[in-house]
Amino acid sequence: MPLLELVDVTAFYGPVQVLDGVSISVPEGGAVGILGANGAGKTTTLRAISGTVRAGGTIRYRDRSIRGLKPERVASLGIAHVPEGRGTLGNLTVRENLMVGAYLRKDHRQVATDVEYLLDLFPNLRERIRSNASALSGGEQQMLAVSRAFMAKPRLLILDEPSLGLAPSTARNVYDAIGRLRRESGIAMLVVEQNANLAFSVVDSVTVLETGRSVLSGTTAELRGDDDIRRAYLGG
Amino acid sequence: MKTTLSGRRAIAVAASVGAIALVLAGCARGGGDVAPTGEDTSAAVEPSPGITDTTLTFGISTPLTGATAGPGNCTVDGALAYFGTKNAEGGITFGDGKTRKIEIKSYDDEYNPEKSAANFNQMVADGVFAAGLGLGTPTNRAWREAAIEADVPQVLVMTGDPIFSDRTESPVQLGLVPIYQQEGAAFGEALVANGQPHKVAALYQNDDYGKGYLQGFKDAVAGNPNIEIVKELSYEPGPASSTPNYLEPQVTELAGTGADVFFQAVSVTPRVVENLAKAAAIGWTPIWFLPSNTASPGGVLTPAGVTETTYPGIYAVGFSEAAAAPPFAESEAGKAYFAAIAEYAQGPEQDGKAFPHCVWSWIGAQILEQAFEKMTEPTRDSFLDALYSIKGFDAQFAFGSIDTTVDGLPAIQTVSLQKFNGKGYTNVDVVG
Amino acid sequence: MNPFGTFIQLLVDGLAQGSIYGALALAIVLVNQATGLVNFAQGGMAVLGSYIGLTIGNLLIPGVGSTLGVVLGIVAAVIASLALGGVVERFVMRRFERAEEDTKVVATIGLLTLITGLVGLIWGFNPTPYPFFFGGSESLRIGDVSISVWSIVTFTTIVALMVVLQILFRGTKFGLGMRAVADNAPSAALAGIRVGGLRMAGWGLAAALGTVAAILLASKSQLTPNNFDGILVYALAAVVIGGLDSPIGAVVAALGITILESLAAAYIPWIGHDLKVVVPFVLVFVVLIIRPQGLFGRRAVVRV
Amino acid sequence: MKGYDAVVSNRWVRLGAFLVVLVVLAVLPLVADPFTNQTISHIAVFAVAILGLNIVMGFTGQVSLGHSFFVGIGAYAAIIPIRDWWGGPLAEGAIVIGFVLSGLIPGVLGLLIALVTVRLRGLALAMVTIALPTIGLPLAQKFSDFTGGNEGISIRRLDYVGADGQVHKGNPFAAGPGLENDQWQYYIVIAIALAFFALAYFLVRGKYGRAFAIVRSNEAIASSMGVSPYRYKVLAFTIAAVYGGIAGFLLIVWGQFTSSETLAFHHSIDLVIASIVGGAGSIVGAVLGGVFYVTVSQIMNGLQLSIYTTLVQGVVIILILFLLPGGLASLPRTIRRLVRRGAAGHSVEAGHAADSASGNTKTQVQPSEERNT
Repeated sequence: MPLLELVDVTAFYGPVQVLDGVSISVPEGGAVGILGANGAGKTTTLRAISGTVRAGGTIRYRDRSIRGLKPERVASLGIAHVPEGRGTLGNLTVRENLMVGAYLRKDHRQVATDVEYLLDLFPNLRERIRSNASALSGGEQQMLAVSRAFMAKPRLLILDEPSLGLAPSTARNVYDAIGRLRRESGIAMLVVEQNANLAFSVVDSVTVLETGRSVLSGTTAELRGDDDIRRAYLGG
Repeated sequence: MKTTLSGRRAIAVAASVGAIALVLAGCARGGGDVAPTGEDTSAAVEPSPGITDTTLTFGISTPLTGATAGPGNCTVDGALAYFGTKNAEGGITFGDGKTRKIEIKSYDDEYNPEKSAANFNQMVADGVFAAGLGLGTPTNRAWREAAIEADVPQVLVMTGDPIFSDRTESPVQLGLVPIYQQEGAAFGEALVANGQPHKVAALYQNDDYGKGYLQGFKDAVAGNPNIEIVKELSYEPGPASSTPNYLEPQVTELAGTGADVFFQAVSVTPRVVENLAKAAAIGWTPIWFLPSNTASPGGVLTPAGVTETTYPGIYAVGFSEAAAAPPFAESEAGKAYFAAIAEYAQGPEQDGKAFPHCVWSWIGAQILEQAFEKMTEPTRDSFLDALYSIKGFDAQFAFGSIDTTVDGLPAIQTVSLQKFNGKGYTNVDVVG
Repeated sequence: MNPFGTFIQLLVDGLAQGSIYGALALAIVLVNQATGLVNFAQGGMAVLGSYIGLTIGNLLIPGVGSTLGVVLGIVAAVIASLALGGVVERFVMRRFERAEEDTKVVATIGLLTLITGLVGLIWGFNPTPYPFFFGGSESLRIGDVSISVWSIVTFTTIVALMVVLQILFRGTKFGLGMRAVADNAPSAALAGIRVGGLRMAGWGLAAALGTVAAILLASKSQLTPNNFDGILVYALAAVVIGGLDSPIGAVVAALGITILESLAAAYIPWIGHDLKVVVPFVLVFVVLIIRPQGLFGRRAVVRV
Repeated sequence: MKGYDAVVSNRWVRLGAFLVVLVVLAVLPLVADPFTNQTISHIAVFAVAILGLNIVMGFTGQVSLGHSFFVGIGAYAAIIPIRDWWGGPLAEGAIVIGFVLSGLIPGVLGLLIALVTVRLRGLALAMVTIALPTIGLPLAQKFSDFTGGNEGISIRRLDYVGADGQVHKGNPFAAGPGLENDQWQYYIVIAIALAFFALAYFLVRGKYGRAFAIVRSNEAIASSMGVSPYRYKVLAFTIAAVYGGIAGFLLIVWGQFTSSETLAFHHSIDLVIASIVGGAGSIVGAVLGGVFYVTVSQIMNGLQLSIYTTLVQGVVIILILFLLPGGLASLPRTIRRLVRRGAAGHSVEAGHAADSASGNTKTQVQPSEERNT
């Protein structure tokens, strides 16, 4: 029984169909990457899961349908979505952003522990704890976004291109931290990424989207061997 | 119709439309009102618009919505109540022997002169016989000259602006309420009459209303060494047009002068309530002067928590009885008035006493009735002649008798100085 | 009264009247924090709320006596306003969530027009005394200066409400959620915050706050449908000067412009009382040009 | 449907229709009763004012709540020279001076205000514009010797020396040969209004219109395309002020009266409401807004229900925002879209049903989520 299962998911923006049969499965504790060109429907897939875009088809999470639920309801079920462009709250401080992440939690003591854990993981954030999020650098904002999502203590973390707009070394740092988070917490992850090399450092399996349709999926090991994939996404 | 018209044809169509319209134009305008030129002159005079053998239509353009809607609705409701009663009794017998019912048409101008000008156009189109009773200086001014051009009577308007009672300037107009200067002067004269020295502080609305009051007062006390005006402060309407938010700083500042007389020409009821409470609270207890439209015992003095002893004297210049004073409600006429208001007032929630304008409108309606009874022909000229020749008419609730024969004065011209007695007002001659 | 006494009296009076502007400014800040827009109908809603309180109070007073009747009237007005604010947000403003700034502004102007029309029709235009514990005339004297009971109660109430709001915003989960929603609603929703509910709550609280101010004002100067027309304009000026996201800023600015206005009128002859209204609005110009986020605002850019 | 579209979009048909409208407008006052003429002139006065508002609000998206300030200033600029000079040696020249000043003074004021304020966004600009009438009204009252204060200035019966050497009273806008006052005023108002509508039409169709639209939809993109948002917003604000001022002149032609009341803030609100009801993003919308502004009061008066006017206006504006976000001007487009949707019959996928309800008065800017999928 997978944690999250998408079968033949469809979605429209106005009359334009952007998803046309996406099927993905994320096992409990597993990590799945979504690869694809611009406009392939990667972001929309994530939005369909978190309820920010209405979709057709089947979206099941822990054996119940979550299609059509409101975003806040989806979040309360344990799915944390780091949206494209990070979605940090610019006028709130770093600490306040983290507390927003923990909005639904009642275990206050554990929340404080988790904050400390994240600040250890991202020492930059500790330095800027009182700053407004809008004052952070791009990399710091991404770290904050990931941390905020983690603060929700999710079962499934959805990440939308964490490397977007970051310098390669920063992107690498972010992915290292994401990898460590996964190892230490065992959270399941669904990661959209353009840079497959980065994605492969975290995920166990990958689905490739083309024009709103799942065209290929397999484990990282399988796909690393696939010439087409290598040519298209892994730079040769 | 998939094919497109050629350009030439489009223009041709347009041109022919134009031609047809022009032909129509030739016969339409001016064709309707062909004067009966060849007729023999002994035939009955052509009635003016708005009057038939059974009805007469009277228009009122006044603020019915917006910040001045309270008194504005009153200007309609008083007349509706009066004529409603008269119509129910069968109508009014005119000077030409015919009995007519009076139909009141009201037009909302929101205290906006541009709307009142448009309302006048509409009233002409609706064929009102005469118009008036409406409240406001700029709104009545906006169509004063149009009324002169169109020869439509604009009568018994509720503004103390003297221009409406100047027969040369305003040949088809007449004011209803005393001009502001008269009221101010009445207080000034009574103050001089007591022979004591007085220091006067003044607060006035910086428009024709406040300045008129103050001017009248100044003229009356001019040259009298006993009376010294120690400070004058004014105020402008607040951001919401005619309603300033509060005037307490002015009261405080004037209190600092130690004046023993406070001449206050403020037309906004809640502000007068606040000021009366404020002066007492800061220990300034001068003799007060209040203008007639914000002196209601029930509407202003009681809410301000003022009693007979709070101040050495609260004086108002009145020209009509106050509906909020107990004797009014106990009198036969007062009961009839309240019953008629309850029966015929159209606007929202009307008690007939929160604003004096309801009573004023009732008085105006009586004056109109006098004119109707005197007019011998169903024409505006005859109506104006009749209206300008009322003398010695004692209208209900008005002080003194109505005299419309004097150029320069409005229909109601008797103003009396009154002193607050804890419940209502008593007429007095001298301040102090 | 000596000149110094007059000066102090002007200050004291300014604080009381400024509190009323400040309360409405607070309500505007609250709505802005909850939904990121400026509610031009805030004053109209306040007047509507206090009319409801008046009606209920007057109905109850014959049965339960005036003290209890007044209290119940106020409670009823506050509850009704909470509901009114929530309903307006849910069924009117929600539709314009994704609309542009000017559409939102116009929607609230439409609301104002609608409410003003409704209040005039239902309750009429007669200034109506509000049943309350005291009027505008009871006062204490301290030396030359008289402080009315009304001033003390109004000022204290508004300052207390300001402190409560500031704590609510900066120190509670509810406030954190509200600020997150105002900042970035989609993102807040992804964190599990119930955006719609918080917005309704924000509108409801703001409406209740405005109603408290309207009742206080009505207890002094009676209730009329247009009571808050002029006050709204001052409250907006205060919000701009103080900063759209700062409860303290809004109240301080409201008190400041009121006092500044009276002092300018009294002591600068060429301004006088005729032109004192110009003072706060020239200040609006100056502040916007020098510090667009307002004196106490935290944002880099003022947004509606 | 196609045939209809083809006919409507044909140049010659459009020209023909325009000519018919022109001819009707030209002939109508000769046929119609005075009240109709006065009403049409009144509508035209406010259509020009609303058009100015549409240029600043509808076309560049800046909220202006102080438009009555420019109308009021324009009215003063028009009426004061006529009051002071019309009966003297300047004669009709006073009217020309009044006309020029009514555009010039508000325009210069608008430009100065815009230069310092259009950088501000959203509420900030709205607040500055609220300040204009709030400051302007007391100033006009303060200098009542010049402005007539709240009693106002009327020029319907000005003194002039006639051919007989006697002093007469005359209406400066009634000097037409063989025409009644209402007709003469109608022609002046309509001619000027048409000229300014034509000006606006060519303005928004040309490069300025495109620039306005780009600035409105995304300032960053505008900058990157070399279109300075600042310059175009200043321009739009200034043009709006000029249109407001010209409407002030037309108000004088129509009514020969103004007072400090014309400046009042709540008249700005009336104009904004009329603009939205007509359709803020459209030139035709300005005419419809003028029709709304003038005829709602008239109809309510006619029905003797004017105490409900405020309520009706409130209901109308909320309904328009809900059902017809583009204002009355968008009614044909909306109907056509509904018809087409019905004809196509394809089921509308959930997700964008909400879009049409989201109350967007503008040309639909693509929601951000459509960009990167």
